[in-house]
Amino acid sequence: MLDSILFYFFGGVAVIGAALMVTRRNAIHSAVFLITTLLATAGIFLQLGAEFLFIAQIILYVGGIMVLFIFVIMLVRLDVALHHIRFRMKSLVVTIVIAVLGAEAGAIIYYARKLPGQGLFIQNMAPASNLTPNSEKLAQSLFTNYLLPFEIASVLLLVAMVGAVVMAKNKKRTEDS
Amino acid sequence: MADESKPPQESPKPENSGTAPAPPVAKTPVAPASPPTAKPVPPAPKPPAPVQVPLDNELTRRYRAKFGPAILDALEDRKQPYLVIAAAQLKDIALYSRDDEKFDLLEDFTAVDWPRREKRFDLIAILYSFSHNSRLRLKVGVAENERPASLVEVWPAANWLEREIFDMFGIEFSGHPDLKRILLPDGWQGYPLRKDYDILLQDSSWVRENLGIDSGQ
Amino acid sequence: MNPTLHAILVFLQTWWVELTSGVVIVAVVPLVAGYVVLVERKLMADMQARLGPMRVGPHGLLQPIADAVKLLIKEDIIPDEADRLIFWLAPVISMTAALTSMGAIAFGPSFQVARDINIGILFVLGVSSLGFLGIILGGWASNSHYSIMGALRSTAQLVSYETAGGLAIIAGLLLSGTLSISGIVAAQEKYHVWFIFLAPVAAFIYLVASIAETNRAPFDLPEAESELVAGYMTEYSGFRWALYFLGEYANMIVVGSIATTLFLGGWLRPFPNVHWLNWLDFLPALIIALIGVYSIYRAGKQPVMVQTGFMWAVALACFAVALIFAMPWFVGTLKFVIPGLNGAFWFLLKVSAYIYVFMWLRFTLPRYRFDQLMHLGWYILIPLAIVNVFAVGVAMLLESNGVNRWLALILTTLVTLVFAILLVRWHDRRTESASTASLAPDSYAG
Amino acid sequence: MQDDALQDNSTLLGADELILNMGPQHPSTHGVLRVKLKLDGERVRGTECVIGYLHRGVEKIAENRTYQQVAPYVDRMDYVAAISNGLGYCEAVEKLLNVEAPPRARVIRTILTELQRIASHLVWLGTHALDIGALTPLFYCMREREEILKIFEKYCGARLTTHAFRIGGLQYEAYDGFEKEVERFCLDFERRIQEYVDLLTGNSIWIGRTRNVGVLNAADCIALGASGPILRAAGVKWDLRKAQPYAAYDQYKFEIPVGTNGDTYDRYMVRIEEMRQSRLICLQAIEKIPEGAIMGKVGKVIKPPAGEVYHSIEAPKGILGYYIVSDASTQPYRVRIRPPSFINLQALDKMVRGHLVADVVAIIGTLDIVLGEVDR
Repeated sequence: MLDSILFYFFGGVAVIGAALMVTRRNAIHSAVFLITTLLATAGIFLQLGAEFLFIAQIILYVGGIMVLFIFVIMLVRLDVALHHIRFRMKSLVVTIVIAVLGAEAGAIIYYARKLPGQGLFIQNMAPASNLTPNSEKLAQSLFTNYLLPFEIASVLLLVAMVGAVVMAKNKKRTEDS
Repeated sequence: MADESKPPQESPKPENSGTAPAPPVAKTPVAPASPPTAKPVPPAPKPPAPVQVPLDNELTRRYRAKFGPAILDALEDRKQPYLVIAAAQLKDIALYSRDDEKFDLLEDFTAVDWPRREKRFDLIAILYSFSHNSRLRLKVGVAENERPASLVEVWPAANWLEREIFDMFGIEFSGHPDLKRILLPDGWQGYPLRKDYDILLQDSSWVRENLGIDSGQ
Repeated sequence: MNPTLHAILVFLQTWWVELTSGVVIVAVVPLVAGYVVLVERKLMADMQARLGPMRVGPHGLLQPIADAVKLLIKEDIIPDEADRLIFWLAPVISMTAALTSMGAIAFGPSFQVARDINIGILFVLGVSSLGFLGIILGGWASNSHYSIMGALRSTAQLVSYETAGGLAIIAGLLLSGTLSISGIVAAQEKYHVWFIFLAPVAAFIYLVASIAETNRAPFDLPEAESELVAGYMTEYSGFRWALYFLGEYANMIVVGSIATTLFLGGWLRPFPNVHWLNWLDFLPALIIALIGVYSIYRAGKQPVMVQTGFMWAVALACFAVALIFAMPWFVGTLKFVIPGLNGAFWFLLKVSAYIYVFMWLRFTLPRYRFDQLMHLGWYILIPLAIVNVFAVGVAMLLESNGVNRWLALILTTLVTLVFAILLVRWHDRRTESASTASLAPDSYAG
Repeated sequence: MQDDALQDNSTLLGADELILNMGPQHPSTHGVLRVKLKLDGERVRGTECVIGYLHRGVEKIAENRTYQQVAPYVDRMDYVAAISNGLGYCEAVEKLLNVEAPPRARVIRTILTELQRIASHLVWLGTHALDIGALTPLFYCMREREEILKIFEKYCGARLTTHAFRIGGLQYEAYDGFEKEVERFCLDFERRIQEYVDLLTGNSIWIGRTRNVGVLNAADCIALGASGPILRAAGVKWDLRKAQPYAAYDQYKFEIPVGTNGDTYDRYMVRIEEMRQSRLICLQAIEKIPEGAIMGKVGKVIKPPAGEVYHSIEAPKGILGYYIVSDASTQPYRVRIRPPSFINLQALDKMVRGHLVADVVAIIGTLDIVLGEVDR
């Protein structure tokens, strides 16, 4: 019962946060609501017993990426930048996207109803407390089954990092000269 | 004067520091000075003229040779030499003082207001030479609306000093990079160190507007 | 029975520990933080040849309460141009993060607030780092140049030093092999040694990084008083300001707890496995009793009656606490609380020592400049931390291949230290040449 | 200002310049100095000093007071070194009158002025260290300054704006035990200086914050008129106490400390060494204070013959000059004060360009300005 309450609470917060994030005009406000959404999602992870995922969500997304997001928003002065970018046809694009997403959501709910036991609201999921510590399991599968993708992803990130450094250095050099 | 090699300077104190009363030599220029001064009222018509003794030494001769008529006078007051020069030549003389006579430090640059004179203001530049350990004052008479040349290019130190002179006396320097009030607020009326600016007089409209009081006094 | 009531009762039955702990944290931590401030001021005063707060209560002992009251009743000012929502939200985020992260800290074998989740140390780290969101948002919302510069500085500082600190923690975690807090302490018990001796470089890096993460001097650039007035807190006053302050001091306790858990043996007493030192278990009771005796000694020297009385009260309180600590030794049925009480004592003692180092550094050192801070972080600490992680890994590999553990660790630590020295040398030369090179055109530019 | 900065640079990244208003209310502008900083990120691209918040018009007031009445006013300029101001003024008027203070008065003046120099440098050291983030030296410095102020208080009853000297000499005889107290302070002080030196000189953060920060070479110093420790730190071995001795400085042996780079660290070292030298001067002076009168031959009404005089002394902050014009009345016709802080502050712009915001604070500190003197 408590689980359900918490789930609906987190889910509701996540959805509301997401909606507010999209509708805010102020970029920082959007970021704050995105953080809310991410935190609520983390809460759902925790409830599912995925503690490592929960903390990864907090450290990486909320603690790391969002901090950088806000950092960039403050540096770039998005409010100034926004004056330069004219969104043409924005209402058309938005309508199409909303229509597609709505159709998708409707379809999911519809089929979930049709296939009992496999749909959205599975009542008989395993209680979280029965799961064994999953950070070890995560590590196991990452470093055995998924070693190649994992390494490819790391190399990709490394390349991105080196690229960023090189670009920053180049910019500085041109500035100096 | 006695010592030709060194330009005249403030006599180093040690010479006469041991004995309490000043030696008579020092007194002589002062003594005849007193009678003609005749106690003028504050805005003195002809104040300090007689106390100074004319100065003629190597240094002044060099200046005279170089600038001739621009050196209006060379005087000494209490063993401190000064040259009275023409405003038009101020910058040239300053450059010459800095480069050739090695008066490399502009110690101070200020003004004195003599409202009854034809050339109302005296600009006083106090120069110091590190190599000769001596001082020289340049005195320039400036009339009310005259615009003497700025010395900022000669001595960057003159920048704020000239701004202060402008602030306090209203003398504008031509060629100053950023001539505006420095100590007083930008919108201040009047120039406080002029003699006709009474100490009780103030820019009351500014005070009322910015401080919210009727009078600062 | 009413089902709703029943559900509530069941809920309370299952969660009462967590709920009480939560209440206790919210109620006690502010008080503790207040007294940490008082201790800091007193220590600072002592090091600076003065007395510190003396007016409120005997020897200023009630100063924190007076401060709290003052802050509470101060006018709450929100600048006109501020973003009200975020201005309101930011200090709350800062403090909530600090207090929440305390939830996973174990103050003793039986004093863990939340359940012993198996990623405990990550939880503490992750949640406490959220406090920076509060700083950044607060700086931005104030709409002041000083605030925003403080916020930008703090972000850059966090990103740099969290990396180094995280890598230092990884070295410790490699040794313990678990992320659970009690697991880490148990590992140190098993190793018969605190991890600070196994991974001294990691401990040092974490010390530096944790000072930077808590914005303490000499890394207090986000709130550098002489440059940025108060940095991100410039526009804050009254209770909102107090929340930031609370968050900062709670964070100090948090990082102190992490360091204690990971490197200083958590709640273990010194030499937990050496049996002839078992008398150390009496030490907590003894020390507290001695403080009581000292209070009685001082009571006679107080100038005012009230102060004498207060000193007596302190002495009696000390005796009472000492009695609580000593009681289980005499009452057999209470024996089970001994490890918990002593553990809490040792843990708090170590945390206090760690915080004392923070304060000591603050009173002694000048402040880094921003570029120097970044250089220290990126050019020295992070490379060193990476090398150190490798070194510890290699040491563990060697150990599992039969090399003596100490030999392996000493060897790898030496390698790390040599690397550190080379790194510092290289960096010094680099900055030397850079500063002379960059300065020349600049100083003649004007 | 803010809006201008925004509109001028609507570029997206980095390039926008920020105008940061430092002061007039700011913890480290040492009073009501306002510096407008043009920033690129944290780097300073230009400055503009706005001063005058403390302007009291000393020069104008002086024209309406008798010569004696002006003396207390000059104490209020550099209020952390009031005695030095008083010395300069009294000696200038004495020069104008052509009288000399008696030897005993001159020696006591020297002792008090040197103590004042130590006190002034102590205030500078404490606040400068505080600006750079070292909290503790301030309290050590204040502890020693307190001893000096106690001596002043015993001597003339005032601690800060002392009005210790009179035109022509002194009003007060040195109190009983004056020499002993000065000696005790001086003997103790060497050990105290060592405490600051231990905290700062070898500290790598301190060195990092001060080395190569705010470099001003000798040529720039002279061009900008910067004097005092700033000039000496740039390597110019010049001190008015040696170049044109006044008071009793010609009787004592002391060194002129000089730096090499003219950076903030050198200025720190120069001032520390100056404190040591001042201490030596005091020790030499109290050994033999000549007996005799303390007041020269100056009448009750001071009416100098018409004329003008310029006299400058080496105040703790640099050249402190008085240019006095007399019209033979009891009030000076014009008193011009050459304030060292005012002219040294002019060098700020040159010193901070290209540095970071944090360095601005260090450089303002190292200039050792007192706003009472900048604004007069």
